[in-house]
Amino acid sequence: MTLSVSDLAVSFGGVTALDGVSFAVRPGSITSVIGPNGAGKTTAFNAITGYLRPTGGRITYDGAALSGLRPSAIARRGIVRTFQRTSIFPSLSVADNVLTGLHLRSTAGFFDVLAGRRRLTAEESSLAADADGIIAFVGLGHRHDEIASALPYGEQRLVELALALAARPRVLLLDEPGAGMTGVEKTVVSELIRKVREQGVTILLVEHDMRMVMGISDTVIVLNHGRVIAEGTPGEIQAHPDVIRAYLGAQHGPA
Amino acid sequence: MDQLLQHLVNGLVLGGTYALLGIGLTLIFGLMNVVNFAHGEFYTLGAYVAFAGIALAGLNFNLAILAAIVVGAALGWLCEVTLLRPLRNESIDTTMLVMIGVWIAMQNGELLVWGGVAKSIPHPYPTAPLVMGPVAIAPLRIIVLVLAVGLIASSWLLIHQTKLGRAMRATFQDRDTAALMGVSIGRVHAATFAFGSALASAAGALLGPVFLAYPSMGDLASLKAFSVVILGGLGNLTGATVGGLLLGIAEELGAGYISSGYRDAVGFVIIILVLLLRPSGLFARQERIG
Amino acid sequence: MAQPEALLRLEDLHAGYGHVPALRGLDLLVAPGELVCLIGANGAGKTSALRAISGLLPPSRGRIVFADREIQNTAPAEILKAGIAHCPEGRRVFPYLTVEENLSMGAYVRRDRSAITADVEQVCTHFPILAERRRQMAGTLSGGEQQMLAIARALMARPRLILFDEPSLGLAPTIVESTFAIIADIRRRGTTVLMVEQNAYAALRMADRAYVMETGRIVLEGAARDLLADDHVRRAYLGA
Amino acid sequence: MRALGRGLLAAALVTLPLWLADPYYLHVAIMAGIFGVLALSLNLLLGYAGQLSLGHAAFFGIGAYTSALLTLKCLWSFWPALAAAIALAAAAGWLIGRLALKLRGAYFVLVTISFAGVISLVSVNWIELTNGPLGLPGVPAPDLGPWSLRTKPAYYYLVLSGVALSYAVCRRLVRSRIGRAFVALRENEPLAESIGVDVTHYLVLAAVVSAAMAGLGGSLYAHYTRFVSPEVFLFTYTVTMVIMVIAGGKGTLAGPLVGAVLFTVLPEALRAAASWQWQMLAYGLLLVLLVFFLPRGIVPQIVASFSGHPRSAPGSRAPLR
Repeated sequence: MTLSVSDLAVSFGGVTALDGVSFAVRPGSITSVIGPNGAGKTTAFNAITGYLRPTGGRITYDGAALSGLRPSAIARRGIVRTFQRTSIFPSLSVADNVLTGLHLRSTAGFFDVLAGRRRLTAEESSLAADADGIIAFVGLGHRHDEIASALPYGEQRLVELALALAARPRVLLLDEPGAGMTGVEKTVVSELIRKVREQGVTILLVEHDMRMVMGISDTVIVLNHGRVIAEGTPGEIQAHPDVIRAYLGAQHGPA
Repeated sequence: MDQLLQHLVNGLVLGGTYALLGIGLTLIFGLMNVVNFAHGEFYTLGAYVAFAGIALAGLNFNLAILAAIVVGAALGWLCEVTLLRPLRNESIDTTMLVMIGVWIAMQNGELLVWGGVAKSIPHPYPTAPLVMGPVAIAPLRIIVLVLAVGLIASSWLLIHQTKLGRAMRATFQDRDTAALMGVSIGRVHAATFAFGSALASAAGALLGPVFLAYPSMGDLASLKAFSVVILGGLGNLTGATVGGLLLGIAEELGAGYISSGYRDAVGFVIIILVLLLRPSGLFARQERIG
Repeated sequence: MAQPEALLRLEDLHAGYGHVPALRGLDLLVAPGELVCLIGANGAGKTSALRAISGLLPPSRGRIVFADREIQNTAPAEILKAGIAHCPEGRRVFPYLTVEENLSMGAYVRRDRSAITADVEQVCTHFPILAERRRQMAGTLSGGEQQMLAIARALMARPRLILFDEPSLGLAPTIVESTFAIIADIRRRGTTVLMVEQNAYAALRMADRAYVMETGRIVLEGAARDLLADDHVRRAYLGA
Repeated sequence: MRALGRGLLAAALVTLPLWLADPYYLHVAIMAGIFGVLALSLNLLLGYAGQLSLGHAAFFGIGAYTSALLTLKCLWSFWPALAAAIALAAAAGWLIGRLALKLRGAYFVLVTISFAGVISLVSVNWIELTNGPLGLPGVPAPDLGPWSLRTKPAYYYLVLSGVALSYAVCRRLVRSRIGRAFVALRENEPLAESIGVDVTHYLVLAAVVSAAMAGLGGSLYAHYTRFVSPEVFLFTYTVTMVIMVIAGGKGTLAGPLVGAVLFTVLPEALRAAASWQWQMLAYGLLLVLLVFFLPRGIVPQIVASFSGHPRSAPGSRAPLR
């Protein structure tokens, strides 16, 4: 049940975005990928989830290759992501957003639907119950029927998280879940991430807010210029000279 | 072989005007991201302005073409300012629907003003074809080709040698940074739409006397313009020029050697094939970075 | 309460992208002739601050005062004419314009044709590499050359204040050094500089004063020399 | 209250030939019904899956020609010809769906227009089969067992059944996970993929069902007017469908039907007052005005003004991609 990336390379028109990146995400852990702007974090996410085709390397989950699969097929294997920019179905209500997110938990095909089978009704009501459960889990019960795009920003990000959870992830990739949030909201999100992990979901996180990263991660992977420059516990990473150099520049040397 | 040369020459005349249509549309589509279904209506407009100028107002041929250009530019500018500017932040489908509305309204407006009967546009050139070896060509067609080439060259100069053209190219390549340089995006858009419409109008005024002017002539013109843009790639002037000439020649050859009934199918087939096989156009290069 | 020594002053500035707040009450001051740097972790709002100053991101609240004039509701072209040039993140040269055309885009708002021509020549003597590549498409230049061009293009507006956004981003270390040298030189010649930079230590070494930003506001400010020694900076970046 | 309204509406529709016996009014009702089927069909693709097809007249025409040719040349009876018309239109929809999969927005629109253009040129030029521009006269009226559906009231009921069937199909699809997948693609395609929605499957499905329904409309049209010519491919038909859907409210179930009735009855009512050109001119201006002033359409507007706040029924400007 390990998500592992080996020797992953991505380049766009001659510009190398990832250059031989390898890491493994321990099942049940919260692992964060950090690095300065342009280090290749989101590129790695896009490659893992099938949104872009790597130029080299292997991505496997539970031993099976993910490379070459389409995003929907990767989601079907339990690897679900969120996006850096808020990504919701804007004109649907919160409930309909989550109901849509439950796509993989339902089975009705075209002819079932046309025939209006009884089984369908049962499935629909169980989906509605699932949706309510997820909405309550992320704490949006009071927003159940509101249009998602009309919610405040912080709550939109919770809708996004609910959508991802609805797809029943085994590995959840979160791309900057705390971006643009206030301190309080970040605490709420961190708490939610911990609760998701407690349910056995492995978490891979890209995040800029170091307090959040250091607070919840088991392992931190640092990317710089498309390579892994360090991997370790939060404490190790904070003291790692290469990491400090990547973030702050050389402390001493010619001005 | 003789036939082939004749087809090539006819194709070139047709292609010159297609290139004008294509250049206009490729700028509008590429720079403003507006799918301008009314483009062909500016072509029709040009033909009728030429008709009105020559047959009714007694203008001379060149002045009538100039009038078509001026009217096309003015109406294009008006269209941008009143209809497209308020919708600049809307999706591409919204502006597309509006332009479909403009198309229908303009076409039926023309039908109301001019009636459904095709008008023949008088011109001062002799009708007897010039025979050069195996090729016979009407003097009017030579004039049309010369004027089309002249207009293509002036568009090229405008885009590459003037401050406005530089601002247009910069906006196309990176709208945000162009704004940062102080370019007024609104003004560039209005100028682009006016310019593109003027070229379409010119094409209509040029080709109108060769064939006839009738209200639905713009439908096919729009289609050809889109084929040219798709052949040449968005915002690509050279692509539009070469694409226009290629389309003109391909149509002549198709009509000559396959069946004249399928002449207009060439454009459709080009659109389908190019979009499916090479969506960025045959002459595409990556114009936009980031 | 006018503070006469300020060339640029931001007061309680709020701005965002749709529902996403980026600036949450930013206060900042740049005095004439200063080199001020704005540092902070990714996503802290540094780029948004520069975009608000140059008119690309209209603020929802607060004031921006430049040379005693409020400019928070002014179009980018007017701000540029007033004397603020912005050298954007990632260089953003126009790839299919020649080097020379890029330079003249920098002077787009100016009307003094002959002076512009003279300035192009002057920039070319100042950056010989650009003179060599004058007729080349900017997209064919190397990263370092593009950075020179972006800086030169900003200078073409003859600004009183230049905003630099991450000038070192994605450049090789030797190029980074020469870029910083050029920026220092620009300041020496009398142009005020406000710089956003992720390479915090390098930025602090060359700046007079610095601000540390976090989630859309300033959390720390002071003389660059003091901040260099302050552990707060490291904490802002690494959350330690 | 709602149930009562629905019951009344159903009763009115079923008894319509009794109290609206004038054949001219029935003719208008039949045309409204045929356009209702077409508008429902376009709405599935445009309103729910978010893909604007401007080649919908092609599916309509394919249905009309298939049905006409099979009954005229192969002497099939109406019902199998109808089934074949639906099947062939669906196959064309599959082709377009597959072909255009990589293309979105403007490019999808252009491919659909071109497809309709090619089909239309074939209908003009393949004279041995289609009789060219002269068209195919004498398409037989349908029979139902021993009864001929030649009369207007009988044909009205046939068309009404067609509308009811199409509406039921749309309604079931839209309220299922399939409809939710369509909407997900319209609203945010990358996000839809991330939650496991297979883009290929659902876009092709939307195109096939939509085309099949347009084929049904074409067959109903052919056997009603008893004449098919290349005019069925006219862009005007497509534009009329688009206006009906946009005006009625795209992405709603009732919207296309409201639009279809409105834009069949209105031109008929105006026929005395204005020539066809004026009507078309008005159509064009109306489309522009709709985009500016009623971007969500009539039905969502009414719903919103009754419930006081916008419902989850989509159709604001932004979601259409």
